[in-house]
Amino acid sequence: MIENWVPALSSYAKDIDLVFDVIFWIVIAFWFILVEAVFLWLIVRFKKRDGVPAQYITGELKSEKNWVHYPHLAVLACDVVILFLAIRVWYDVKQHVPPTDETVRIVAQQWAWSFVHAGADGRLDTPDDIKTVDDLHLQVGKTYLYKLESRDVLHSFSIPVFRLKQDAIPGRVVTGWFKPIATGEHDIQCAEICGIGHALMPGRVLIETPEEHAAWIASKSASGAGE
Amino acid sequence: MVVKHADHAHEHGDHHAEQGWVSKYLFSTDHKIICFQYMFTGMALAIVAGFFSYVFRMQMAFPGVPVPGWGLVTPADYNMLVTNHGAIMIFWVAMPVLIAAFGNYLIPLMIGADDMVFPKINRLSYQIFLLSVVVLFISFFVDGGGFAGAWTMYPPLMAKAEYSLTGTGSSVFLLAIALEFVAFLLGGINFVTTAMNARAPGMKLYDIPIVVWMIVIASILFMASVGPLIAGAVMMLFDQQLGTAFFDPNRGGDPILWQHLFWFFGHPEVYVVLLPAIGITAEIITVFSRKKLFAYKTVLNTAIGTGILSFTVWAHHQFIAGIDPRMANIFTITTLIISIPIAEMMFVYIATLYGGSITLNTPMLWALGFIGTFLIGGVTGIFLGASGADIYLHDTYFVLAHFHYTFFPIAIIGTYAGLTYWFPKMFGKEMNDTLGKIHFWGTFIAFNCIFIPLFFTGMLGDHRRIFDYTNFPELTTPMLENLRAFATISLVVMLGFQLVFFYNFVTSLLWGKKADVNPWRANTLEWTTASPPPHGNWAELPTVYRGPYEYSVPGRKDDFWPQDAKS
Amino acid sequence: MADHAAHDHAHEAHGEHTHHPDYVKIWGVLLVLLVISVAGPFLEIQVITLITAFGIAIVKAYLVVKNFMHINVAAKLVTYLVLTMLLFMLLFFAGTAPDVMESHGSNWEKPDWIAGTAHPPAAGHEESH
Amino acid sequence: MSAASSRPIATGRSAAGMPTGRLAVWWIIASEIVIFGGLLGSYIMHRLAHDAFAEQAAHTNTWIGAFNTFVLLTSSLSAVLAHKAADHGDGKKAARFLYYTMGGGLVFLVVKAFEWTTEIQAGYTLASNTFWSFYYTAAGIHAAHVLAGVIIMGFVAHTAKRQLEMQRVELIGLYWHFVDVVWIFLFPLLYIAK
Repeated sequence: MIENWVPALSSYAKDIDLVFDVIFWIVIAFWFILVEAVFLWLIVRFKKRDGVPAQYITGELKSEKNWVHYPHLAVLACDVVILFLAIRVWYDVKQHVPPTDETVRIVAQQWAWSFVHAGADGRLDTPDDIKTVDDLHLQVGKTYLYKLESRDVLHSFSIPVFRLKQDAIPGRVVTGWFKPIATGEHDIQCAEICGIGHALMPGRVLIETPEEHAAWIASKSASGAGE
Repeated sequence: MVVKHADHAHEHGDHHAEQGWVSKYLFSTDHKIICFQYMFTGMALAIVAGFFSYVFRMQMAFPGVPVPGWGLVTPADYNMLVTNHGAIMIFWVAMPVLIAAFGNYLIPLMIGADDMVFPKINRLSYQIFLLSVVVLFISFFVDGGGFAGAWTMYPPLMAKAEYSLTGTGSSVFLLAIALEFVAFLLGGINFVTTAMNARAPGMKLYDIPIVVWMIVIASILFMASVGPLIAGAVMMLFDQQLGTAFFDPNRGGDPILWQHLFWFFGHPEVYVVLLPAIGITAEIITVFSRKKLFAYKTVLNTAIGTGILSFTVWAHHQFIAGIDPRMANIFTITTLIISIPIAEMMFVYIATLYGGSITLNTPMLWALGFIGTFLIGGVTGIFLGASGADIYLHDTYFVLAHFHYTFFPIAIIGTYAGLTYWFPKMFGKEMNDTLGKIHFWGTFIAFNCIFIPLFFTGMLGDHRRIFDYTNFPELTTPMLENLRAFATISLVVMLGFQLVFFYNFVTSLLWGKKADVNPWRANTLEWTTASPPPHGNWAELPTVYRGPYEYSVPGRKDDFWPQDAKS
Repeated sequence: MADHAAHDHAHEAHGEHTHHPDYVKIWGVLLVLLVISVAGPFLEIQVITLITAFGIAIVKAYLVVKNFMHINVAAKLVTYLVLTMLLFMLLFFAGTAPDVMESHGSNWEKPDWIAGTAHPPAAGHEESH
Repeated sequence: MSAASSRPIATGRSAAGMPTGRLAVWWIIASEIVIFGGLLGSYIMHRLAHDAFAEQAAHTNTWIGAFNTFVLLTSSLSAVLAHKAADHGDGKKAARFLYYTMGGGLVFLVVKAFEWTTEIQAGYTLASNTFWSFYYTAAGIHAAHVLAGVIIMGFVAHTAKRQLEMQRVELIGLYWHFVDVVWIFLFPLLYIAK
């Protein structure tokens, strides 16, 4: 459902949308509508009428308790389905890192993102690393490992089109991965309040074709921006 | 209006010695007066926090345009407003009104006692609470301005003045929170011991009205969960003012520790305010559907179960905050498990309506409105509790809409339900039902119009606590801007409808019809004494013969059967 | 009337006749345990230090809670209450320790900690290693 | 004001089978358990994780800690003897034992002040590092409880001497024992585990 408004541009974005959709259909489209319908029907059906007294139902009998007991078991069954799916996706996105092609370091600070790209040799911490501020250059189809750091307070690295979000914590290096699957230019947000400039740290992620990406690396190396 | 009330107390014969106005209303140990103190303080702060929400919503809808009544909203203003809106609404509105005010009023009256067991501690509790309000207001005006780091107070932003730029404000704010906790610890101990020990003769455990149970369970949850945060608040204060490094990662501390200390309290806190509102709803739907509460023991067990489970789910607020992802799986499971008792409770309430004879007056509308909207809050919680979906939804407006769909029914709808239901007992006057219904429908529809759009802005990527989205090209589409503006206009409409309530409240208080002892024909003990009850509550304390929900018992002439009636 | 009831109650409460054991003897036992817990570390065996320190602390706490605070004559509820609170603290510890106590998580690490630079020594402390 | 000074009937009831005061004190203790539990839990996490803590802990003075444990245990003894005296209706004796307990509490605080002074002079202050932060915070919160106990005990002893409100002797004793138990755990945590 989310992809109708926010494009799904990472390999796992569709999975996260799937979790959302499944929960939507089970919980909203089925349960919520059903319960509200029963609820409203009861209000209309048992509205006060002259000469019709209320019934005396304790709800302590087993047959009466089953009214809530069976729906309750159904809720439990739905919970299991949702749990299974949610944990599976969580495992794929956060716990399990597939083989990656390149590493990018992301450093958050008040109030900017800096990115260290691997550069021409494809490896970090070499002289040809390319540092940028607020612009993250990625090549479509490559799997990236990110190392997320913070210099001062908590920030949260969020790329809505990737369905990716991870807090940056001072004193820790958080790793994770993403794989862009289509080209384009999109927003990077900071999703954890980080002081008065919280709204002023937008970044851009530029997903490029291999040719464009190579050209960008070449232009940076030529201008000597790689330190 | 207070004078009017005093006249009434005298009419109904105050057995105790005459008291001056000051000792009667400012330094009273009477639980009913302390209830009013808590309630009016809470309402006054609700106006403050409501005004804050008006200011920052106007900024969201019309960024950069000066807001009438405030002026231009700077980023610092904006952060301060959202922070204090949240903190005030939870700590200084929901808790004092739902737990302290209703707890104070209802516990002694519903269990047939003449007062709280420790009236002086009760008074002290309110005085400390009032002090915390004063300290909170001081925090707005100190050098650097009020604290602006979100109500969760995450370090290092909270801990270091160089990051937050509100060094003094942060510490004063923390002090206010700490004082508030002390007030509620004292109050909570009073509630629990009163309900446990001071019950009327004959009142067995299962004869206690559900709302009393709920307030007691809520107090216990509060007492059991707030400890680590009190310790954390001391550590935080030392970090701010004395140079320690409990939460400073550069010197051996850990900022995540605070998040655990905070949410270990913060999650049970949700249930601390939820349970009293659920209890109020139980009282009202049974009375106005003339039905016995469906499966009393099940309601009680689910409440206790929810309470215990609520201690096992706290880290679902931190899924992407850097906790170990393996732990997130455990917390996902516990979080979805907690949906089971809550769902059961909702089913029980809906089942109670079956076979009833439902009168749709103002209190009943509020109570039914509570069930209808709280369901939305409940079901949207599943999206956030499921760790896979939370990766995207965390810290977006989806979260915000979700918890407003829980807190608004709890704190606002629940309070209005309770207030309109017990108004005749509290003040001895009847409220205008037509104005009450206008107020209900206006508030109810406008509320939904505020937060349904915010679910969508959240799904579309609006993240929280951003004072101006113009820096994010994808968040400046006409659709998003229209949704935000619509929500803001709905908020203004909703705030406007509260004037109807204030008008109704004041006119009913002054010129309302005099209320009977038992206008709703209810069973519970508070309806057996005068309206309003005198000091000491009853001339002779009642004895209890049956449970609180014996409505429409077959073979009886009346469709209600008061708890203290011998036959 | 209120005073009268309170008075009645006072009699009732004192009429319970809490059993008073020989407090001085218990105090003696506590002191012996204290001496052992202080002496334990002198053996310089870590396991024994841990046992004498924390095992004995638990025993001492138990003796005080049982004999001085009379938890066994207070209603069962109180015992459950105290145990529940302790259980909640265990829960808190179990939920928090994986983040705070570890230098590596499954997707993060704390570089300062691993490099050993997280704890600057105290001012008066001479480096001994 | 007569209404305010006389006690409500509610206070005298005991539907739970326990005097209201004792029940309330146990609830206070329960909420204190989680305050100290949260703090000590956090401390234990750091202590187990960092070897640096052991080096720092070596600079605490076990003998002073042990002496203070002795003082608190002994003051607990006199508190419980006061309870026994109160149960037998001897308010004067109960008050005397309470004064002994207060004396113990004051000795504890004086020793603590002396200990801290030496440590601060040696350069180990609250902000030195995390171990000392925890050390001063935990012991400081505990000392605040001791101080509060001593003050409240003064009032209780004052009324007990006149044979009034004798049930309070037991209640303040309960609180005092709890403070003692907290110290029983603080002592090995801060002083012995090196």
